[in-house]
Amino acid sequence: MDYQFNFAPVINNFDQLIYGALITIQLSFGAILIGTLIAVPCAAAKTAGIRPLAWLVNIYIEVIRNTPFLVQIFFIYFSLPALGIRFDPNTAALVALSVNVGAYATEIVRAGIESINRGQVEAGKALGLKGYQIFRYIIFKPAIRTIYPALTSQFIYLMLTSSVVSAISATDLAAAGNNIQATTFAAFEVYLVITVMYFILSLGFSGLFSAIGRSAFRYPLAR
Amino acid sequence: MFRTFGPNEFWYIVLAVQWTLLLSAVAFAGGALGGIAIALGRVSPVKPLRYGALAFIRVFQGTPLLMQLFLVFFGLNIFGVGINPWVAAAVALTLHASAYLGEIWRGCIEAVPSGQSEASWALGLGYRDRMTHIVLPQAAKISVAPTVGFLVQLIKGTSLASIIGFVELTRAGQIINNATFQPLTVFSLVAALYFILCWPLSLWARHLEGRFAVATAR
Amino acid sequence: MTTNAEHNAGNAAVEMVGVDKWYGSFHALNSIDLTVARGEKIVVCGPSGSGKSTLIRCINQLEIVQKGTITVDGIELTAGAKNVEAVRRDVGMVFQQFNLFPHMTVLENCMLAPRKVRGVTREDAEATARKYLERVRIPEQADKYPAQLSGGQQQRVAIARALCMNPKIMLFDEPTSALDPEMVNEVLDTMIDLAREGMTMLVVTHEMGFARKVADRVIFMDKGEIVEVGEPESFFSNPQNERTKTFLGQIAH
Amino acid sequence: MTTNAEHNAGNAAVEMVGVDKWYGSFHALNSIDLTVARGEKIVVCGPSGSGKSTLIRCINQLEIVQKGTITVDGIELTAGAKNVEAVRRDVGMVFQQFNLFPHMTVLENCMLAPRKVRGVTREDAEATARKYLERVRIPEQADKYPAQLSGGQQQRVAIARALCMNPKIMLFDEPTSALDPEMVNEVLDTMIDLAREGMTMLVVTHEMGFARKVADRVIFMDKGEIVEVGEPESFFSNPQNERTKTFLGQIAH
Amino acid sequence: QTPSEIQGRGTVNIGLLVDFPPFGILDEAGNPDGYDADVARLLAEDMGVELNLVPVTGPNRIPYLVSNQVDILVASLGITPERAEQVDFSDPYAGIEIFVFGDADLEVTGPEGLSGQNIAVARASTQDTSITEIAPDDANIQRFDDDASAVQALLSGQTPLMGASNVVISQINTMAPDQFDTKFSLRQQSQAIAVRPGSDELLAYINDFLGRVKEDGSLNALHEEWVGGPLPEFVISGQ
Ligand SMILES: Nc1ncnc2c1ncn2[C@@H]1O[C@H](COP(=O)(O)OP(=O)(O)OP(=O)(O)O)[C@@H](O)[C@H]1O
Ligand SMILES: Nc1ncnc2c1ncn2[C@@H]1O[C@H](COP(=O)(O)OP(=O)(O)OP(=O)(O)O)[C@@H](O)[C@H]1O
Ligand SMILES: [Mg+2]
Ligand SMILES: [Mg+2]
Repeated sequence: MDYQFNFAPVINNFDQLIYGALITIQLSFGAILIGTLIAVPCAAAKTAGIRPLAWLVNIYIEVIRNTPFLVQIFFIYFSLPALGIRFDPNTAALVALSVNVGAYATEIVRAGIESINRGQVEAGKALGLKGYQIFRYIIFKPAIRTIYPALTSQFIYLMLTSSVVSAISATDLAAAGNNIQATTFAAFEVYLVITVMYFILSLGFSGLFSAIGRSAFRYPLAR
Repeated sequence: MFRTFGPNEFWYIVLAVQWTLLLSAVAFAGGALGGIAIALGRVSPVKPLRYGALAFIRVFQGTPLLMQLFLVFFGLNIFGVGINPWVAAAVALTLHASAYLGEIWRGCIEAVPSGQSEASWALGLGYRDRMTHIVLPQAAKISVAPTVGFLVQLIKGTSLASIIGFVELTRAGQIINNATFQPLTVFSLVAALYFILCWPLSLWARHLEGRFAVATAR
Repeated sequence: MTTNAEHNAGNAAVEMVGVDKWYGSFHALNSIDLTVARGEKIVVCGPSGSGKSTLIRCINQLEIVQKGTITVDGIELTAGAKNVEAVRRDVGMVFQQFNLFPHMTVLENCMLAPRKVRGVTREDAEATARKYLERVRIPEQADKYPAQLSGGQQQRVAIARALCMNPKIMLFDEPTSALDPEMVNEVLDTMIDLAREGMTMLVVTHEMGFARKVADRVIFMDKGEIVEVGEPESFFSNPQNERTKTFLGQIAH
Repeated sequence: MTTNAEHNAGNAAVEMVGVDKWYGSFHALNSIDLTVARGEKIVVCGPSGSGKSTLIRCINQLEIVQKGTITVDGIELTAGAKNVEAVRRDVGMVFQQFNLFPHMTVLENCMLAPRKVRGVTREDAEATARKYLERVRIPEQADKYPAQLSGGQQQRVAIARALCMNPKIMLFDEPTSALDPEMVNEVLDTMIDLAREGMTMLVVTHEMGFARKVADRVIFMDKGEIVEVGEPESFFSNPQNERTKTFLGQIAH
Repeated sequence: QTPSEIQGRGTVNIGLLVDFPPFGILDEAGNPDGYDADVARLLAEDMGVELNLVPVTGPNRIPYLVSNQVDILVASLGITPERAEQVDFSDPYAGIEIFVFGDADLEVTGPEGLSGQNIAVARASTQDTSITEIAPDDANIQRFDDDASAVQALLSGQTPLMGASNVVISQINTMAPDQFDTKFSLRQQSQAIAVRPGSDELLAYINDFLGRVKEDGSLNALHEEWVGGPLPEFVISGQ
């Protein structure tokens, strides 16, 4: 092994990496937010068994979950303009990530809703609450709590997946790394540092999510 | 040099499925070997093994597969193996699959009731016999559904090998797209091919899950 | 004490006429006729699977019947969704498994429905909730979560929660059978208090002591039918029906 | 019949001296002294959580004790891993939940340990297995899987499986309490047969009929201590300790 | 690395692009083809060895070379000082001129015209470096993994402008006539064959080879065939 490690290019361009990491964080949180906004009504529609809607939701979920994200993002960035739908790279990345995580989160949230004891719904009905009130006030929070760990690991997985968006010239952390690598040729060093940065991001995300979980779900569980 | 999208282009993309499948198969085979080692490490009575396996899982589940591919791709060079997308993709996907399968299978091993291990101890069976004859056969049964589910994730993961230049389904699509400039057709076809590969597996996994739920409910 | 014949539909709290209910091909309720007068207390007993829960769950439409009419407080239930909501507001229900909302404090459990269904202000809802928590003798638990309470306390919260909607009728489905023995009495006492205040009550229970003490009538069900109805005195001492006899023999041990 | 004083370590099957066991800060066994003679049958009873299971699980080191010494068949257990394996080979154990291996037939269940641990040939292992399946009176079930057997049959397979290792001592942890009532006796009969043949047995059970019939001594445990030891006659008719009296009162109903 | 070493082995491994028409493409059977491939064939023939063509990509072609995966790159590698630190360049064997190119109705005549515009380029290509040098701060340079993705971005309307070579431009013009036009020239770029640093003998051999094929017109014939014109003057004269 006569390889000379050279981290100077990485250190000299570290501001680019920081900028890229910030974009990665923005993309991830944006997608988490939008994805959740997609997932909750889709999951509700699926569990409520509203026929045509549940069908559409199923098609959405199956298509997204059975095709690679890379192909989805190519499709959105390169193919949709042919249909008159045009996003800039970072927006396209956000759209693709949101649509992607939305599909996975729908299935997770659905499982959460289904885990809620029927008695809870009946108690709500017996008190005269309407369907959406039962969902909003009775089912929602406990359902999210049961699936919170699964949901947050999906979110972290999403953040890691976002490294692919540099393929459509989005300017995330991986893109910053690709740019530095392409001009300095210190490929291994660059990717090593980026990988460590992603690892720190995933630790940060999981710390943040568990802190949010602790403060949002303070109520004790039955013994 | 520009071509129109014709039967040749169509078949070029369709035939690239074989490389996706081959890469998935290699990664799955490697991941199965690595995964069993990681899973056994995670439930091992030896502390350093437990922590080592845990660290492996944390690292490979905490960093992007794409970066793992790049690192292996450019890192092989440092160890004098040279850069080769085939080797890099196979190694990176194997490591990736080992981490995920290891974690899945650990769960399955732990799902075997502890009474089974106690009975083996009480009969005087050693670690090896207990694992090979009692615990693993039962864990294997539980693991089929989540393993098939992971296979879908792995097949999709092979698409990232296109970024380091490995010509599989996604890369074939890009190449044809670059020659024909018909992205809607090309990427619809690529997506459809992945869907055809993955969807039956997804359905099968869900079917197995359902059957297992029924079996354990009794 | 009143007998069945004396109740007329005009002032009836609940009236069921020719009610049939199937689950698929399983006949869960078989031409049920039942009239409950205002202020009347009814205890329903019978073997497991005989349709007791189904019977009282039909009254607030947690189960939908296929035949017959159910009228609650003058409102014909089977006539439309609007009526169902109106009736549910006026009928309180207490479940065997309490079904408290685990993510809300006791106070929030009690305030939710009055605020969202009746549109009561936060202050009024809280005042009502505290009043009823006082009534079921656990005012000091208001800020705890259900998981922090004993089974008996949880069931009393469930009663208070139902009372906060000022229901005209209370339904109880085996309210004490999920409780540890030492907690059964505290819940029964709360129910006896409620009975004394004149609430119309339908109670599925096998607590025969309670039945003797408060029931105006005891109903015995078997295989989806009302097999025997009587005042507690005669019902226990001198059951007419063979199945009732066997059943009372079993639970008397 | 023998009394505690008569047992000396030399021919003892099990000897526990000053054994203490903690789970974290919870004191599960509190300075236990117990000597079991060869061929002796001991019944252990006591309230839930009193440490009965822990006691017998210490004997084949399914639980590791923090203080005291345990000697089984002359082998000091606490002295090293080699000894633990030696002892486990000689101590058979039957669990409340059977713990048969669901993916093996009855015969395979019985043959596994002799082949893997003792290195017996397939033929010999099969012959032994069939012999013991005969002894527990289910030779015809040899090729079925556990899930195809009734609870009582499963438990008898568990006994046969343990016997196939030719153990010198058999431990039973509530062997009949997971069984439907009609199957309890078939298992107890098997155990009585075994007792008659002179096997050393420690049995956790609340089947007092069994205790009267076969026990040389009955041990009563509470809160991790051995509270009372006696021959069954005097133990049941004239318990000395207050806690024993209350307990016997409860289970006698 | 020396020519005799390669000749002793009997095979030469030459890296080339397959996604850079018309220099490097895949033919209908999926084998490497194009100007670079033909030059490589010519070279191998000249050396009297078997040719093993190794497809590489824009970002990884230099790592391929320096890690001994290939002996020689005939991979449309433009000569730049940064690259010259990594590899040794031969005399030019091809050349392109790169332009800012884009929507016909867009008025751009110089670097200031890039202000506020999106420009697609292949990451770390010569277009990338030259546009990055001259573009005003508020120009938005979108970097893709390869030239084809950048062309794709232009054609799909994702960017109104791109940095492109004359070769790519002539192809886009046949695809979509009159839709786009050339805005201004960025630089002339000579492409050279590359070897590992220190392979002086091999380099000398290649330069000698290039001199001969330029002289006898066979290189020019290939250029006519693939690119559709004679070798540019700056390539023939370039050293
Ligand atoms: N959702 C349902 N689908 C099918 N059958 C049902 C359903 N709910 C109840 N049943 C059946 O209807 C019958 C009556 O049920 P119900 O719950 O009213 O009995 P019960 O008298 O309350 O019994 P228990 O004392 O066990 O609560 C039972 O045989 C039950 O199996
Ligand atoms: N692994 C463990 N960790 C912590 N505490 C334990 C553990 N196993 C048992 N205990 C505690 O030790 C005490 C004795 O347990 P043990 O199982 O010996 O009781 P037991 O007499 O067999 O009761 P039962 O009749 O319910 O089987 C109990 O209070 C139990 O909670
Ligand atoms: Mg019921
Ligand atoms: Mg026990």
